[in-house]
Amino acid sequence: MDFSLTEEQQLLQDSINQFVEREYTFDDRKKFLDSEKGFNEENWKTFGSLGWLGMPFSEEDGGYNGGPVDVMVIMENLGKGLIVEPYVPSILLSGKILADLGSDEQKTNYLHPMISGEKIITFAYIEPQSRFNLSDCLTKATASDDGFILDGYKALVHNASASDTLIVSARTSGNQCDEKGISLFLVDANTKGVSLRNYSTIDGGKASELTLENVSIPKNSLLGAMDEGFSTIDNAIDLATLGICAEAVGIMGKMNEMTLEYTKTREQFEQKLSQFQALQHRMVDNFMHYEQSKSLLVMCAAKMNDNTEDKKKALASLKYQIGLSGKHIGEESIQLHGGMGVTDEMHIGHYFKRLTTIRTLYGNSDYHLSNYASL
Amino acid sequence: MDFSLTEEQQLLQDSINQFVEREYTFDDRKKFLDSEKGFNEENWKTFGSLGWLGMPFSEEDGGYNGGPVDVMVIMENLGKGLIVEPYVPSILLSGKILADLGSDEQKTNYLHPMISGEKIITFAYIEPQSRFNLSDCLTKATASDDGFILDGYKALVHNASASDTLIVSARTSGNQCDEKGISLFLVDANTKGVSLRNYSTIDGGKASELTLENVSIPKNSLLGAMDEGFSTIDNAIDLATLGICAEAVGIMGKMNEMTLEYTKTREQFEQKLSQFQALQHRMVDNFMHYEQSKSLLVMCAAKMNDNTEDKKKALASLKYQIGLSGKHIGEESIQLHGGMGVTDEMHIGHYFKRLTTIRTLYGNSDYHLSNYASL
Amino acid sequence: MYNDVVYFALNYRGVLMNLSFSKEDQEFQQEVRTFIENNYPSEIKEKQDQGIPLSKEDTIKWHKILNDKGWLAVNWPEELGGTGWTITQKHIFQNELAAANTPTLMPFGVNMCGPVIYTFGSDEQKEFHLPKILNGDIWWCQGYSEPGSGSDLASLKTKAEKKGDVYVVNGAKTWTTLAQHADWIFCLVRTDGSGKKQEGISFLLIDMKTPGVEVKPIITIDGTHEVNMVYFDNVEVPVSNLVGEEGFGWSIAKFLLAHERTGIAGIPSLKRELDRLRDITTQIQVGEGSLKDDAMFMSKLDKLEIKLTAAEYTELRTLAAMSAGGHPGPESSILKILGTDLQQELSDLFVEAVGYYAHPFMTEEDLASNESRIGPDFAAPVMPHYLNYRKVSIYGGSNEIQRNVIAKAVLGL
Amino acid sequence: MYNDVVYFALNYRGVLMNLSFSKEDQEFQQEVRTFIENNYPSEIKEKQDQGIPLSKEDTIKWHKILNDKGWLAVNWPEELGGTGWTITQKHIFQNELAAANTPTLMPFGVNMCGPVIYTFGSDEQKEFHLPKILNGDIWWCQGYSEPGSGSDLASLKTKAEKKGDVYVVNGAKTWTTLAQHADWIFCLVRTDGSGKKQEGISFLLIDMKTPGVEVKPIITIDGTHEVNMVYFDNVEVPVSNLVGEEGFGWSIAKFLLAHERTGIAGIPSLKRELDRLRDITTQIQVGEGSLKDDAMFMSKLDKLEIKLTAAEYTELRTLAAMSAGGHPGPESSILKILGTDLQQELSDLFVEAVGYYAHPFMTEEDLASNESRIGPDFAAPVMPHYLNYRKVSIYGGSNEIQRNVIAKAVLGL
Repeated sequence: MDFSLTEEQQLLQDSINQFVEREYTFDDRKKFLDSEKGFNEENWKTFGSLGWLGMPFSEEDGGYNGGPVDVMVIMENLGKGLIVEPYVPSILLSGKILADLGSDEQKTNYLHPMISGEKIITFAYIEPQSRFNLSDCLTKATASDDGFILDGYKALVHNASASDTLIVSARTSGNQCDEKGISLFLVDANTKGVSLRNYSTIDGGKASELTLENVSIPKNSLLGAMDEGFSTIDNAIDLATLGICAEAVGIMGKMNEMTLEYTKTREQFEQKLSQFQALQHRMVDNFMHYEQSKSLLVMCAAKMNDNTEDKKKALASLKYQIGLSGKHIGEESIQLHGGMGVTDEMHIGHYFKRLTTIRTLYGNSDYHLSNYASL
Repeated sequence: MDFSLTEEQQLLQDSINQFVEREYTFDDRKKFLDSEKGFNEENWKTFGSLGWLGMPFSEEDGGYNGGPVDVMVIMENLGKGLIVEPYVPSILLSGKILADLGSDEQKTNYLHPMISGEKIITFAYIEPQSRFNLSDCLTKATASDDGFILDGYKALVHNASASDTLIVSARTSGNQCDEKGISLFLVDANTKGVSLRNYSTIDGGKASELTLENVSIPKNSLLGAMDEGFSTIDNAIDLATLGICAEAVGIMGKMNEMTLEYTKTREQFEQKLSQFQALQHRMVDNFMHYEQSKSLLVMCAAKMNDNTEDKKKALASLKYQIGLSGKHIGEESIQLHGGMGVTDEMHIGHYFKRLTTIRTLYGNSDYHLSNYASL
Repeated sequence: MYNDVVYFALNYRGVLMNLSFSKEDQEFQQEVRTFIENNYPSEIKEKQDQGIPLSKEDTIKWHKILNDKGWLAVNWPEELGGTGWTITQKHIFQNELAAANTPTLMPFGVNMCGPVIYTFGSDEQKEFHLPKILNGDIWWCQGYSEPGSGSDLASLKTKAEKKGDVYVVNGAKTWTTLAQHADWIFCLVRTDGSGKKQEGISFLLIDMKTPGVEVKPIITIDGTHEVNMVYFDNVEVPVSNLVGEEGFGWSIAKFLLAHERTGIAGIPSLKRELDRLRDITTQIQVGEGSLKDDAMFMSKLDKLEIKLTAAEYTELRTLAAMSAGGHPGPESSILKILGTDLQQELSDLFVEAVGYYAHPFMTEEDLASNESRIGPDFAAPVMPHYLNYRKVSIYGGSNEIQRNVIAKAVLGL
Repeated sequence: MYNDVVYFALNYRGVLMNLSFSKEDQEFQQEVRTFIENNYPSEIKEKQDQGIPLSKEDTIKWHKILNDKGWLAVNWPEELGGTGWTITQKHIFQNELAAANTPTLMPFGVNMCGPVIYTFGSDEQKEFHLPKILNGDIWWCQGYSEPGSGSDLASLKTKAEKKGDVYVVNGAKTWTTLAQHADWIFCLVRTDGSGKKQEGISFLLIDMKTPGVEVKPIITIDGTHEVNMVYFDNVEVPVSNLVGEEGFGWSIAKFLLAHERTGIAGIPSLKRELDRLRDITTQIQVGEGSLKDDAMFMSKLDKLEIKLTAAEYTELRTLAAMSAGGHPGPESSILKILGTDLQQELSDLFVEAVGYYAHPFMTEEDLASNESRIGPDFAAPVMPHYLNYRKVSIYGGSNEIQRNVIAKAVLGL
């Protein structure tokens, strides 16, 4: 058993922290959010040049051979800065799918420019009725003479408006909830019949509802084998789940830190808030929630390459805990900030909103507890 | 809507409180527990002469026409004194069954002497496999020439060793868990083939495992109609549930009171425990648990004569809450007493143990939450 | 000793004997229903049912409808426009309004400033203000909290110096709900800086149009402008706008806080919203079935419903005690805690229910617009509500303060 | 700043990279298993598996078996009889012992008094005591708490007055676990009543056979005699039994409390017991099926298991930090809280699982007797265990005290 970061991981962590401190003040962030794309393209290119975008990919794919621990290091530290750049949808989801299934040509055209920061690609798979079930897919792909015709509707496609290309899951055979029969396609965002309804999300991100109406795409849009997309989707969501859990741990640590600072400053009844024992004990509980989450994160990162059952069990434990601790730390931090906690001006509320969306993303606590029970 | 006790109920409450204060010190109670029967027969006769035993029965049956509110008043106040006399098994269970189903002759022979305090009758219905399911009954009654033959096993028969007579539920038709096919019989405790294994229970009570081996009983032992015992059992358990919930509310109020007193006395770090804010807030939570329980108790007592669904829903709410608050107040009271809380010498632990058994009796919180969901 | 305190406070001389409505009560219930059916404007109802924020005009319209009927100032003395209803009638009335999802009226005039004025005010104040409050001609807001004094209300610093026949007011108030729409503000101000901090506080009525009053919005995490900073820069307020004596403000504040705590639980609305959530669970598809088949989720809903029932009967017991001659004392703090806990937990269950469709950021303008919403209609207001409702455990005396109050005044700690 | 503290304390310079056991570790695991298989006396195993209380002789027998193998004082320095194992080996060893349900050894000698003596003791004390501790010749008990000083340990009053070459000890200790079986007691005593209360405390070793020492049982709510009062009436203790300097007792106490906190979590046993409960759910009939079909119950078990996993990895992270040169600091308080919470919650789930068969009152004698038990064998020890385990959140520094420690020393409050 070894609990230490490699020297490289330590450097990676330091460089992200430096970036967050120097380039990502709250005012900067607000500007990025208010821009059309909802994030800063310069940052994204910086991420590419620093190697963060290529981290999870093999050297053959143009990456840096990073493992789950590296993904954890990146996401936990991006989380502390409440970074809105699309690392999860583009790198952890679409990137992972491209690396798994892409042909040489597809990798050259899509994965490589994504890793260098030139191309943003998002993954459209949620549907209004699917909730957290990855095999629930009604969007249809029908074979045509020279390719496929896509028809359907996808919900909450993150950063779609800033994406050059979308990866879309569609049913090519089977029934609504069958795992078998789902295929994955590369769809240029400008294709006729692709329409987006864009909106902001509560955590400062951008997302879109995607309508696909008689969208004609060429044969070489297919990623991997027909009907066999499910396990790749499942694996990509697993990696993204690890990623957002690490992000949540970064956020929770930061929220605890901000709450401690606030209570050490704010006075009521001629005492610092931090001197009230009832509040002290609640901050200890927040601290314990953080430590439990961190412990399961560390375990899960180490088990991502284990057998499927161990990995799935670790992920279910982790995401369940993040949902639980995210609610606890999130709500308590706001409460301990008092009235100031609910103002848009204070940072704490923005961390809270991101943490709150993470509770739902890729399945809430109940969903993962059920997963755990079924393993 | 009327929230007040009648003058009679007020007097009833006062008289029980006086009895508890004067006749039921902790030393007295210990003596009663250590006696063979496990309670004090003089007390029981006093209860009879004061009219407490006859309270829930109609005047025709020799009772005082009391309703659920009177049962509540009696049990809540007996609870404060941690009274071990068998009010629930004998009066609320067996008495209720006899009043519902007994023939004139049976009432004369059993109910009347029970009400006057001369006879103790207990009800044997739990079986090792039945858990909280009242229709799960394997004990069999077979018709014989001059009556019935009973064979089977009953668990946790409260105060059986002190009972002259047992009411026994037995299957006369149908399958293990059918509601239809359960009949009720009066069985003299001295009948051949009736054997008891007696033991103490954790809350200071007495109970027995009852084995029925080829027990021959006369025709007139049958209570009510053949195969139709279930709804009577169900109603009796409902009344007893209200009773033990009221008892629990009495206990919880008393535990909160004792905990407040203790923390106002005990000093640590040159301060009374009661001055530590973290402990204060926890005692407030205990107080709120008590108030919520009391509110549901009051509601339930008022709804006991409503239609079945309303009554069942009220009971399920109440018993769920008692399980929840019983655990909370019970465990917190011990914790707030520190080391002293776990000593046999302090009263608090004895209240805790009774409260802990009530959490299970007639179904725990999960069971009643499921009931609630099914209504 | 504890026994005495608690029994005095909460046993209410007795036990609920009869929860059924009398024939008269049933007739009254029917009367209220019929009135709402005939008088609740359909355009307001539609907005309410779709979670579209109401305008000030909408709210005032409903206010006037109730006032015209004489059903506005339910708790006021009959001679001043109150209803003289029994607690059962009040209970029925509140439940019917909530079940019909009628607008929540601003409490600042009718429920807060009104009772202060008729209890402590001068004849002049009564004559001028009470009719205007009833008629909705003056909208009130509340000037209590200050940037430096949150839970520690008595530490407030806004100063009112008497100069001739005016007080000159300087300072700032915060968290002032809907100050941007208000005509008048009732304020706690410091008229004396010496002595115990509670003793130098006075209660002052201030016209928001007075020169030197400035309102600045505070945007909250749900993106709305509901609360404000209110600044006072040499604002001259006639001495006749003082309520009660100088230095009597803290007693009025305590009187008001206790009043506020009972209503704040919001039990009738909670019942409506919980029923609505049950209904929504049947509309949310999950696999072959709906969210209603998810035992884990439904079990949380059931637990909440039981907790709500317990809170409802705790409120009824409190009201019964009040009607028996008491007035809401420290034990009403328990209702504030229970009610706001329930409101927050329920708002979280709504978020959980709608899943990903809680994520689109719906501003007040989005909700009010004619454009179709992202996702199902019921999903859109859910997250703003969850975020906005973080406030309920903070305002009106934070739940920590309520626990302190119970510890001290009820448990004698 | 908080960042620094927390990261110093809990990030442990890094992140778990590899949880798989090396080949050497796997061989070690096999070695431990084989050893247990071959050396765990079957009569003790049987008692353990049936929840029959062990006698002192049983415990000492297993103690000696481990010591003969050199596996008793796992954490001691190698030259004094320790094992020199890596944290992975220690982890494996503790898990294998727990999985095999071997007896819990008393911590007072090997884990507590031993480390104090080899860290702070004189050569004479080391020579005399360490071999006897290892060999199980002397059973120790702990004299810390007093009737007036529970959580506030430093307020202790038992006085030791130096008179020539003895200390004359007067006072009383309470909650002394198994004092009735102990040969010696290590005590915190007051040698100086002036100055700060922590400063006048000394650490004294006392032979229980010394005239004036009297042990009186305290019966706990589970009906057992596990703890005692120990009275000292003019007990003469040789000055050579003082550990360290006079007034150094408080430092030793803190050293010990931190040590105690890590072991107290009892993670390996929790894992075994949770597995056992899962197994029991299949044996408890409910209707046509078993308790295993009760989703509500099983869900509580799953939640507890996840919490246990989180505690396990928190402990591993702490141990890794220790092996990297630290020693257990205030952050080990978190393990005490998590571990005891889990122990109590699990004991409650056992009670819930067995339903009515938790109600018979099983004394130690009942459990040890040959008579058949009331209800299923696994049900009998469940309630005594639940009741007895109320203590774990109280002893070893109550969980409230642990929260104070974390607040102060880790969060800087």
